Amino acid sequence: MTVGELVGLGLVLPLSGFILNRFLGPENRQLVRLAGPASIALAFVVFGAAALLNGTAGVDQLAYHWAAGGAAIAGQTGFTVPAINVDLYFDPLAAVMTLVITGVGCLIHIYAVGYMDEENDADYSRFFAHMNFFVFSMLLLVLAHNFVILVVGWALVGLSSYLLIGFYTTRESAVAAARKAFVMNVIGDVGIVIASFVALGAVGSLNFDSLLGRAGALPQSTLELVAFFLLVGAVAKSAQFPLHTWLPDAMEGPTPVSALIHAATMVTAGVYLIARFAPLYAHAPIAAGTAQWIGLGTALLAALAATAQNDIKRVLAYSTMSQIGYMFFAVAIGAEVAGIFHLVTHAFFKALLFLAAGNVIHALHGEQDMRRMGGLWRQMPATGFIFLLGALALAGFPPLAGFFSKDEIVGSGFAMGFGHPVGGLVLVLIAALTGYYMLRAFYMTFVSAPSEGSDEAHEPGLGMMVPVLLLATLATTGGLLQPGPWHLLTDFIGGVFGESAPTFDPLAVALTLAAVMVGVGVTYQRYGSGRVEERPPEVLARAFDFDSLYQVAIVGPLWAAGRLLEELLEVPVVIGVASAAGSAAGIAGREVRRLQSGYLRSYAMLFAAAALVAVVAVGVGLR
Amino acid sequence: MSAADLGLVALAIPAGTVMVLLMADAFVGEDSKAALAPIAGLGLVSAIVFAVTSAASGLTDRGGAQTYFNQTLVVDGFSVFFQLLFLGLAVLVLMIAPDYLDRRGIQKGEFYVLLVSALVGMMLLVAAVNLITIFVAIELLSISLYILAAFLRRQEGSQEAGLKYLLIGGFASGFLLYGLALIYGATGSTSVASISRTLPHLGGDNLLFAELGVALLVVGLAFKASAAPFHSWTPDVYQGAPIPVVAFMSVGTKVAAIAVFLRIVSGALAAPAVQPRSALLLGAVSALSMIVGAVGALRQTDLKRMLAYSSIAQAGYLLLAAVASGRQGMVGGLFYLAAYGVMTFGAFGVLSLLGNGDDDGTGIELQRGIGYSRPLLGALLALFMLSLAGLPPTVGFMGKLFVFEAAIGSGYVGLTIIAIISSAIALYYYLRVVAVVYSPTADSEVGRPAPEPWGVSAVAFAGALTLLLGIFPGILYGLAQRASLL
Amino acid sequence: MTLLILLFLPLVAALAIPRLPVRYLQTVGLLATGIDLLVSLVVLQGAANGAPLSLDYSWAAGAGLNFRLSADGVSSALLALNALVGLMAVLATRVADIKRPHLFMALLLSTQTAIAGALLAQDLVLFFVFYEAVLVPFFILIAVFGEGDRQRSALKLLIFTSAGSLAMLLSILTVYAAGGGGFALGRLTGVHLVGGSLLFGLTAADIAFAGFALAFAIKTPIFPFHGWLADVYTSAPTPVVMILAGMVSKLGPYGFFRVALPLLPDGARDFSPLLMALAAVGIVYGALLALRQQDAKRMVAYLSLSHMCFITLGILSLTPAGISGGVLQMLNHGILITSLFFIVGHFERRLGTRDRANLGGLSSRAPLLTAVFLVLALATLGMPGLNGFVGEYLILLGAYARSWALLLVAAAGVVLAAWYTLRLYQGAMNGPAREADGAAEIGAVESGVLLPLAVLAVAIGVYPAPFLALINDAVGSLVKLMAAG
Amino acid sequence: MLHPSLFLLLSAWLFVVGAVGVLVRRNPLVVFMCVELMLNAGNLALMTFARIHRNMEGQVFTLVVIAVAASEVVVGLALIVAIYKSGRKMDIDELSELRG
Amino acid sequence: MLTFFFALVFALSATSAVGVVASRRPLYAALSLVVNMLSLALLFILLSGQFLAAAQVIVYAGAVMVLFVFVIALLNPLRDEGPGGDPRQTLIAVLIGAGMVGAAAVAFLGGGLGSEFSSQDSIAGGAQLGSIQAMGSALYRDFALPVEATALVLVVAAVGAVYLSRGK
Repeated sequence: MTVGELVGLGLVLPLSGFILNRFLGPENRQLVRLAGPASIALAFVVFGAAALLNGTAGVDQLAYHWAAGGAAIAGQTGFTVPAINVDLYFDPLAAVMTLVITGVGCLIHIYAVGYMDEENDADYSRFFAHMNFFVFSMLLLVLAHNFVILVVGWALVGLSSYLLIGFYTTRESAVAAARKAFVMNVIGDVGIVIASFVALGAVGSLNFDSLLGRAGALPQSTLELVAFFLLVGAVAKSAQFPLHTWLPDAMEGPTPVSALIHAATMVTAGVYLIARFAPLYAHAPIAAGTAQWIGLGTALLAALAATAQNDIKRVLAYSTMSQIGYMFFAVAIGAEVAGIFHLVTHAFFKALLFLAAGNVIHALHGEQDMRRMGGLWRQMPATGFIFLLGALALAGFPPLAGFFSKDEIVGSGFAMGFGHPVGGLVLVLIAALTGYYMLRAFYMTFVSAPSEGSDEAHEPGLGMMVPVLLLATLATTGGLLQPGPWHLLTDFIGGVFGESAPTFDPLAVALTLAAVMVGVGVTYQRYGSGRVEERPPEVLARAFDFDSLYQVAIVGPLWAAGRLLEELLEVPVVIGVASAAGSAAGIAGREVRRLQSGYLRSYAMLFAAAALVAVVAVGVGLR
Repeated sequence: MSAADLGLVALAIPAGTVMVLLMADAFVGEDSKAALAPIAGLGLVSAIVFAVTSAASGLTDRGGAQTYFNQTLVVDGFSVFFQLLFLGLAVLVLMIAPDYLDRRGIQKGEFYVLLVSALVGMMLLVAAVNLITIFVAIELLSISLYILAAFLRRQEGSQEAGLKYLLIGGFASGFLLYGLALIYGATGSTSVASISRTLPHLGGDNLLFAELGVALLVVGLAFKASAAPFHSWTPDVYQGAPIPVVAFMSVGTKVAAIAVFLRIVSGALAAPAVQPRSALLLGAVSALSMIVGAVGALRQTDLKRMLAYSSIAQAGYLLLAAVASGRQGMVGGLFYLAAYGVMTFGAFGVLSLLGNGDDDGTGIELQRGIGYSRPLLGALLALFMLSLAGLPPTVGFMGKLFVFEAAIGSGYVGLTIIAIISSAIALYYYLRVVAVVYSPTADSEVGRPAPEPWGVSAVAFAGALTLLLGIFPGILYGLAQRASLL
Repeated sequence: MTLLILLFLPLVAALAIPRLPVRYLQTVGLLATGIDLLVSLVVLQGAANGAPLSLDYSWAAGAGLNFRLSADGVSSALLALNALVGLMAVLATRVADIKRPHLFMALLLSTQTAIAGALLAQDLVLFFVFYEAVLVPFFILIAVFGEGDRQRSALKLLIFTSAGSLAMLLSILTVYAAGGGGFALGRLTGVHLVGGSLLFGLTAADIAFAGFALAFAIKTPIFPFHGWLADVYTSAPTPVVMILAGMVSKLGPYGFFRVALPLLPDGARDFSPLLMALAAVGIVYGALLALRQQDAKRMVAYLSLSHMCFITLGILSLTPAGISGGVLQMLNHGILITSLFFIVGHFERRLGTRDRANLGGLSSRAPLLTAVFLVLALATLGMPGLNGFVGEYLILLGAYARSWALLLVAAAGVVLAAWYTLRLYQGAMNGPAREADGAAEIGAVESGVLLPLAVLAVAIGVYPAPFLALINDAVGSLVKLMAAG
Repeated sequence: MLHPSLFLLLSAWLFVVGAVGVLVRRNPLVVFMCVELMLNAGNLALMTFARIHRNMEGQVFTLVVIAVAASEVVVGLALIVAIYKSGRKMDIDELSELRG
Repeated sequence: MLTFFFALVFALSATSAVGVVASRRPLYAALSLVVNMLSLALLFILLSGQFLAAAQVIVYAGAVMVLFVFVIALLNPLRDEGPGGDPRQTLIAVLIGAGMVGAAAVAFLGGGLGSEFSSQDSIAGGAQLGSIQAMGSALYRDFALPVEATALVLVVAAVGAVYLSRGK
């Protein structure tokens, strides 16, 4: 099999898993248990093989022609129907992404087999079907080689996300959260669609290569526009400011969903996108600068918000936003490898954290509020340890994975980018906050005084622990990809971006490490002693209250506009015009009837008057 | 016999039929006056045979025409077209009338005599090419119709209709006569041909007389065509008169009057100095009719009255063809006249058949659900309404199309716009009837008399024509082309 | 001959229906529309092979009328859709629930002939005849079988659309007068109207175009000519509204495509900005009103308004991409709106309500309906990978080619579409169960309606190439003509 | 003194007086007489024009009109009698059942 | 003498017409009409219409007016029916009448009185206008058709009158 065919197979496997689970699953739970994870595992193997076979080359595999394209017509203006192919592109960047998606995805699927076991058959199969469908969509996204397929993948992951956030269909909050996520993601989809138009207008093709290949030769404004609208897509998908408010709500979904979609993979698609279009952003300083500031700002904002959350999954959600901010910053300033590196390690430890949190939630029958946890270390030592491991990895403790990837970004922040070294310093500050809120979560959950009801909590079964342990291993050792002395990742994907070995910045390492220690220290000082009755600032707890802002500034006015339009325009004018015309005609009709009085004399009068007018008009008036 | 002679025979037979009927009336017993209908019908059918033969044997728009009686009468394609139309109409009315008369207790021989003599008046009018003939023909058909309108002589409504019609008709005759006198005064002749020759050379007072004469002629004819603002009698008379009479007069009088417009006003009298004025007058009358008719029909609750207003609007459309002039206007006008005849007869014919006992029962609400209780008549009524509304695939649509086409072609865009607005308003009241006809009711199965085979076949025939000529307008259009004077 | 069968088969069936026992009504209706669908596929085949079927009889020779039919790619695609929608409408008819089923079925079938005729006509008068003829059966269907203030609704439909079509008649006659003989579309294409700057700087071509545009704008409808829409759609019985929204509304954009643009390219160019702007406003307007509606049927009605504005935006962009997208979206919208109205009707029939306040939480009780509804809802909101996206993408591309502002407004409409469509879907299927009770799951008949439509929605979305290829020639020749004129 | 204009003016006067009579009188008999007056006005005009043009057409026309007018009167009077016999008042304003 | 006679007849005609309209009693109106018709017959003679004058007297003043008077007598001879009702109606009617008279005056006197009738009154064929020969050939040769049609009108009127006034 060629690489292309392997890639195609890898893409189809999750799709077939979806079909199996959707159509045969409801009657056959055993099949779901098997097919759900297995389709992803097989895909992982296939992509592994493809990556090995492919090396650092780029392969395009055509599946079929989606649209043939209209013939060019002489003398016309505007666009013909563009030729669009369904083709897959596999290069080292795609390889890394597919392996992360299928690898981490496979582990989370396995975990979910146990985690979701309490659901009834129909819901169980639905869950795995949609999870498989998500993997398919995400793979399509990263394998896309033209804008349309990218949009398809982009939107389908949004759809999967919607379906899984709203998995508990009878829960009002879940349904609303799903809708919110979907609508905000559609904004992103539209952004990419518009970007594709600008690109098509500039280069006459929707293929990435034809745009990126000529990136240097195109007008600046075109490049900025494409980059800007792509950024809209990226921001929406990756929950960056200002389209970030859906992510915390998205935690309404089952925890494996949060782990896979809203931590490890989908939300990092924005990072992937900017990396994929690196040559474009290299020539679009305004868009790149915007991305950079958005990343930085979101990282800070989310980190601050994370310090004040009491819901364990929300802490992790804000943390995800924050870390993706890091990645945004990295890819926006041209440190693509560092960004992707952090994407990979983040996938490991954030998935780990979510699964660990999932263990806790599972054990407490759905309780997510950390204030009602505490002291779980006794009942769940393994989970506690793993959570701590993940927290430290996230915080950037050496030698865990996060240490290496984060340092590379901070180092790049000092070295490159817009407004350096300010960016680097802010990132260091955020690292301190990260250390603080992660340890705080750990303390509140596992260490502080136990609350009632936590006694029955227990470790989950082996089926759920094995994938967690595997992820823990990855989170611990993930840094070995690129610890400095050697740099496997750069060797593999650096060619895509034309990057050579990363620079090692001791100052960045030292500063970050110090900052993390400060953060951890503060936590220990505040929470080490046991339960703390804290009142975090309201503004942070509500993450600067963007929800209310949007409600007031956007949703409210839209509803008001709708109401105004209906009451002032639609009903009285647009619909009313018929009634008005009708009643005008009716009045006229009544007048005519009134004239028709039945009195002969008035008929004759009308007759005579009209005849007189006729005679005068003809005989005199026209002379 | 030449083709024109055959046409003359077709004209003479109805006149003879009047005499035959008069005599037959004396010999037929009171209880069997209905037997006069087939007698009259036989005569008229034989006249139809002659007229058809005449039309088929070479009487066309371009040739075969012949004048008779010292140029007071002409038989040409135009007149034979209308003879056929009137004869056909009269036969159909004879098919629906006897049962109606029986129901209303007025089965009298005079009805048939007067019907046929009115027919003679109409046939004479379309063939008349002399002012005296025109006047006599108009009076012949009018006086017959005055009596027919009051034929339900014990009914107050019918009496009122007859007297109103008579008084205002006489009033109008005064105007008409004065107009004719002025035209005669201006040109010194009552022969249309000679007037037509003289008219272009007139000047001074004589031209003024001619113009005023034409204006008064238009007024008088507009009255007969029930065009606004000379329309006031129409709703009252239509409402009060017996339905078969209305079926006959609403078609016959209007068609004959419009024929005179086409032949005389827009034809022979269209001298360069006069034509713009008469066209302006006709245009104004046409526009007013279209508006008044459409608007007036909006709030009617009685179908006969509604149809009366609708016929006012139809007069407007027909006059539009006369205004448009030119061959296209002529052909379009002829087409629409025939279409109007078929669908209007049909509508009134259905009403005549739907009536019961001593009341015509023509309230719109009374027709609720007849689409189910009397499926054929209900469907036909709906069909005629659609046709009058000018919706495809009926002959009414095609007629409007050709008339509007001619009007636009002659540059009368404003009038066409008014016509179109009027048509839009008209849709409302016509389709309202359709909806009523097909509204399900709880007890729509009871209380209806048995259908009358002759009457039903008459309206069914009209219905078939309405559809057939709507789907294949080429047949009628060809006839209209052959009948065109231009 | 094939075309004649396609055209008149439903009418013949309709005429035969009054004589049938009630129990055969639906069978006959299904047979007629089913065979019609098969025939339409034959016609489609011809167009796809580049050999469109056509015929030409003299109709009224002296009057310049010809009975001229032809089915190119666009026509035949819409014809197939018409037959499909007709079939589904017949399938959706509950004969037992209707007071006068004969009349209902006969009228329903006769609409098929009228719509097909308008799609096939190559002669202006013939087009107008069929276009107008559509109105009559719908008027009766709504006035007699509708709900609520049905007579009023029927009259509204009548007043609005007839106002438009009479304006069109005026334009037809004007074009005819300028064309000098005959009503054939091909002959009058690009006819030159004398008269520059008649009124407010409008040329004769502009005014003639305005007549057509008014008719089609009302039929479609686009903002602000949609005054009839909500009441009429709400009053119409389910099978009727399926055809009305699914097919009849297509005659508006089709009219632009087939009649207004080719006949009066200059007028089209002059009016394109205005009409595009109205369409763009209408997209957002319809969306904002759809969001507010409590009655699910009304919501779908405004949803339809928004979508029809999309189609108009595409076609009036006068760019190949926009026109292709608009035409393709006609098919898509036909498929989707038919099924959405059917679903709403299904709620009403089974649960006795379509008030969104009483709907909710049906997904657990009706998994199959949930799945199908989801696919259809997603296609409606333009989910990439489903059919709605393909059309929308091309339409937006067409808008982009003309103006950034239009693009951005329309794009806002896309976002709002996601919002209101999900409100509709989630409101019924998700959330806590409401009091509305009843077996909500779809049975064999409902599946028979919804599944084929959903499958089509997926098929066009996944593999649009053949559909685009089908309409490509027709769009190409129109664009060529516009470019030349 | 025998100016045609004077004859024509008289005929116009008669016509107008008759017309005004129709507009103001309520007794159908009188209205009838007014109509006769209008027809007579027409006749006078016809006779005048016949004299001007010196041909018989106007005179024949006049004769025809006299006959026709007589017919109209006969019918009208018969109708009035019929109405009277059904017991209604002799006032045309009473004849306004049909209206609208 | 002729002029005086003419002026007298003229005045009689004009005033008797007004008498028809203004008489409060139908009978007076009828009598005014008789006077009017007789005066018209005299004018017809001045216009070389001897035959028509006779017809006028016999048909109109004789038959028709007798009929009128008979019906008036039959109905309600003393009933007072002045021009009444709405004075606005009368006013408008008079205004319309004034307009018509104005129009007629402009039309007929616009160019002054003009010339008198030519003294010649022989018609094209040589016969004298209104002579019995001229009348005969006109009625029975040139205009046979309208005259025959008039006969039909009379028949119709007879039939109709009988029908309408018949007892049962």
